[in-house]
Amino acid sequence: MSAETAVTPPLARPAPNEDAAPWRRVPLVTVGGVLLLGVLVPILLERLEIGDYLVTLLILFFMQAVVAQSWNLIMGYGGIYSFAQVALFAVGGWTTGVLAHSLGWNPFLSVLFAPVLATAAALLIGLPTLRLRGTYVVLLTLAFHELARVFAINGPRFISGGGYGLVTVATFPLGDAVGAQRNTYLYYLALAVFGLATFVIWRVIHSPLGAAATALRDSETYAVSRGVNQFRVRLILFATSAFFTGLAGGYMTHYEGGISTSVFDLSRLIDLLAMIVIGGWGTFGGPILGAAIVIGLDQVLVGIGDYRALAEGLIVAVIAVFAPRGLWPIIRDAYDRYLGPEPPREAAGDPPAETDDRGGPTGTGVTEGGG
Amino acid sequence: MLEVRGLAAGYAGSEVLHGVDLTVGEGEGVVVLGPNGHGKTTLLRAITGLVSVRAGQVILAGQDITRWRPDVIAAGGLVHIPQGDLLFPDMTVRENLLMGAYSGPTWAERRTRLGRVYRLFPWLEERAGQLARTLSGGERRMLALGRGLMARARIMLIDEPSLGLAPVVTEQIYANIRTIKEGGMSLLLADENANHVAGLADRVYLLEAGLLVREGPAGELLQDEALLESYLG
Amino acid sequence: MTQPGPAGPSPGAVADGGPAHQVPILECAQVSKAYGGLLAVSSLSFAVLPGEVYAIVGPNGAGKTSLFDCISGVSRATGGVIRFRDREIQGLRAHQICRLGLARTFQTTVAFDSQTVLANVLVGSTFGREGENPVLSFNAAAREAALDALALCGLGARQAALAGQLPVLARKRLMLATALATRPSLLLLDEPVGGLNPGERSQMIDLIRDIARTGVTVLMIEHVMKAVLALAQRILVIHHGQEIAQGPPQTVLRDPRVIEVYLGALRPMGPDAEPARA
Amino acid sequence: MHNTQLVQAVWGGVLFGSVYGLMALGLTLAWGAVRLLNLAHGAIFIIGAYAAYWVVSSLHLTILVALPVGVLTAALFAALLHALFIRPVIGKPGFDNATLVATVGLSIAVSAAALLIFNPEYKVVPPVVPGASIVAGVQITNQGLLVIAASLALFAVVYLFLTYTRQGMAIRAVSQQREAASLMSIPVVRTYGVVITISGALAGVAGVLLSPFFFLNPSSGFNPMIQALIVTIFGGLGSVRGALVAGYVLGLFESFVEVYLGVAWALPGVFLLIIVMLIVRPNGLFGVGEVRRL
Repeated sequence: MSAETAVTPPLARPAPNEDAAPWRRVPLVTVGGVLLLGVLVPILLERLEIGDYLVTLLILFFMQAVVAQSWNLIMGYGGIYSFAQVALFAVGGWTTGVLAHSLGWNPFLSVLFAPVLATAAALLIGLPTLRLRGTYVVLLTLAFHELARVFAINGPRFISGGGYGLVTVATFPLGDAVGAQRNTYLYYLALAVFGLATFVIWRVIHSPLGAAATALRDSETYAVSRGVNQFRVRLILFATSAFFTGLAGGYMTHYEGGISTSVFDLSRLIDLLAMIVIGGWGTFGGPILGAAIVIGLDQVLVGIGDYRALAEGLIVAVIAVFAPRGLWPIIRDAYDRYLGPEPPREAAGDPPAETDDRGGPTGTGVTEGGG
Repeated sequence: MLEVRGLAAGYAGSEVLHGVDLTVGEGEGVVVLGPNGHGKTTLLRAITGLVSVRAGQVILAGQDITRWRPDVIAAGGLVHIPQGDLLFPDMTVRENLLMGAYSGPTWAERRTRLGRVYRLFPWLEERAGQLARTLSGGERRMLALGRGLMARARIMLIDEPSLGLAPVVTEQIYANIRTIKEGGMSLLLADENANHVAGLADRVYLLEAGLLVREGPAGELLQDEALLESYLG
Repeated sequence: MTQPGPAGPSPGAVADGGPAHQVPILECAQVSKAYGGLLAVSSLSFAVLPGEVYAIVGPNGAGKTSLFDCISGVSRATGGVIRFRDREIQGLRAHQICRLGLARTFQTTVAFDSQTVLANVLVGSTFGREGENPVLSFNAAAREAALDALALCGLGARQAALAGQLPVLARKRLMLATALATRPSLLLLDEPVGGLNPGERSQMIDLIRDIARTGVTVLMIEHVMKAVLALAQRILVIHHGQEIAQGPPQTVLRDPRVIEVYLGALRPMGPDAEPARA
Repeated sequence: MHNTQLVQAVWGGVLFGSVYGLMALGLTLAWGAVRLLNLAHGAIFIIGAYAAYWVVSSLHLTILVALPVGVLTAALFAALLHALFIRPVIGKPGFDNATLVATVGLSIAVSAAALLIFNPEYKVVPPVVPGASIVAGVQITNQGLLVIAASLALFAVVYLFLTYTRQGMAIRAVSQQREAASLMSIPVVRTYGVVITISGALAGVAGVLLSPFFFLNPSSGFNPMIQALIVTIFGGLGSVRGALVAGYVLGLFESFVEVYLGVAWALPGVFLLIIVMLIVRPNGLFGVGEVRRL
């Protein structure tokens, strides 16, 4: 029988200040408008002759944005420095690839298993790493990435397809639709995945789980002393992030009709990192904006071929040091100042002020040791 | 020796010192008294460049050192014994002392300077090989003082020597500071605790909410009980 | 050992020096903590009675914060038993101990700097209590507890401020508010008036008195005697992690050992700063 | 003749141990002294190797000239990395975040640049000391012996440097209490630069000496980076002694697994060893916590 010390202050209870609260109700109009726009876009684009090209670009944008958002959820918000995101994407891709290719399952069924296995893999990595400090998580997740890559290249034939990955995987059966028509259906499928992921991530960030994850990032010892179960919160966050990353992996395997071991190349890792860093580390809109910029940049820079990775690497380095908050906070603040409807304060994106610089990347904030 | 004119300084967003004027003469012992949290530590840290100076000037022996980096100021002979000692925890007592004599010319004569500090604090020599983190509160304070003496100091700034020490140990620390002063060293001491500085201070400043409100010879100010009571709470 | 009576604002316990028969809310028996050979806390034993304000006094480096770290689960005691409401907690993790109703503040004022004041307190009210903690929405009880704690600590009007940009006193109040939001029955305060000027100090003392009046038992570490004398019914003086004396402040401060080790030249019972001797 | 296997396992273990130690030394120094997790360490490794390759293949000079050039180029790049990307964030709260992401970005930029300049084919860097001899049926390469000697020598030099020299002690002082170090007239920013440049030079030495064992291509910096990270953390972040011991423990473990269980098990074996180690001693062999001093 826990002692019910009802704290009945003589003072009146103040009204909650909605702007300050971590929960956030998005006006239905905004959500409805965005969805409507998403649905209309392919119909509008059909008229343009490069419309089909733009639709494929948007599909790529949706999938990249899902993975970037998922990675930002654990690294930006949760302060978990994991480099396993690409490997989890691959786990999703290979799961549905193998099920569809080797066992002949219908892609619509097998794709559902992609996120499930990716989440299982995340729980497998998470168990040993999530009790550890930042630096070790970097190591273990990088090692998992390497292990997955080696397994994919010289694993059993039905996995490695002779070292180049699965090259002949069935695409989504969409009746006899072909060409632009088929692309539009694929677009709506991608929009659904992107919409689901964005909605869930928004809900998580603005929920107790999100507040607990950011609390752990700001000061692990302080958060744990306020009842936050560090292991449980981080595991749920890790699993959520892996779920959507795996789903995107599954979708892309069937969209491209295969998945190659080149998915493990470092350039994929830097693309994702660039999206988060350029967009806005630890903010909701950052990765989405970043995905749009990086994909747009890719199209523009395609002319310079190999210089793209060089340019991207340098841009990431420069922005990480000189504009750590990324572009999204700048746009959001401008949006608030001039247009105003959106509440002024979101969980500020800038890296947390560590009260004690001895802590690992997640910053333990409070000194241990003799008093 | 040290002159501070109209010094304003503070941390991101909040200004703590609003225009402070202060002087320390050659071989003089000056104490800045004031309640906790009113800017004593900020004043010392602004003088040695650890805190950015918003306005005003800091002049050491005629040279304007306001914008200099802390390590350049230290090399210029202004030694600061920080609040809470800030020793190098995983280095031995001897290594901590040697770091005091880091700057160029002093390093050459480090052995002789080490000998001098060992004579002043004999037990430091017994513990030379011990890691600093294993020392007790009083021992740490003496090591911090010793480390400051290793440098070629023209003036020593000491921040709250009695902080967190049992009063019995504090007596010893102030006795050591007295011997340093008798050696002709100019001193600027920041302290919350008035009753130990009697033998040390030639002049006393009272600092309240970032402003020096009273200045005068130590004898006169320290006797004024009502004054002390109101400031030191 | 029967479950102790409700630790609500039982008038009896608070007033006098703590009657003998009262069952303690917190009991430490031979608690020790060693950091690589250095014995920070050496077999301390004491008990805190429900509803009282109990202070642990001693100079810096006497092992006070290490003791708090062991009680609150931030670090593990290397010896001895800690019982909270008749249950051994020295093996539990920090979040489990908090959810049993034991909340603490820290010597270095800490906050979730990137979040607003309201979000800070909501973390405590949502996760700090026993029972299922919500994952997707902040339930009404959590919101109310948070707002009550903010009101008690005088932060009701600053809910939207970012914790990282608050001045020292407000950050200390926020840390206290997040602790109260977990509706603790025992509150551990680590140097609540440290780093405050006299004005702010008396504000904090009044705030702690209000909190104690709501029935929360307070265990406090402090070396500012003014605050200890103003608040504590009983005190424990420790030095180098060992107990020197324990009991009501008036008798303890006259104990010769305490004077010799801790107070030194200060007259016992004198106010904190003594007028200068010639 | 099972003792050939044993000799092979031991030789491989000692060689691998020295290789890992050499790679991890620079990384450990950077982490221990300035808490910089330099994920561009692998990139600096290949910069040293490519510079040496360029001297040998384009300037047709001997490897004895190429070695110092390689080391200097690597050190120069590290100094540049410090001046442009580390200095602006020293002492700032976002230091860990910014340096981690910046070094990842730079390592990608470097491998992309290498791809453009030296095209993707494998390059061969000649060994400093060619030739080998057979002992109990096992090939002992002279370059291998050189690597073992170089690794042990450099560990000794770095250890003595940190323990006894003025600059070495200053580095340790900065790593333990940055503010107090500046009060002792130690130029903190310059000390950061010295440490990062030394760590870059060490990566350069590793690059030039080890490239003959691995074929050099634009992305061949990634694996040594992972191994250096494993050794650094296994040895206790920032502990020079720990990195030396951890290098040999991991090297022998991997070599024995390879000889007796087969090559395929090498990497998974090491991976499992790390997980077990991280759970049993999360602070590494010599680490006393995330903040291990040198």
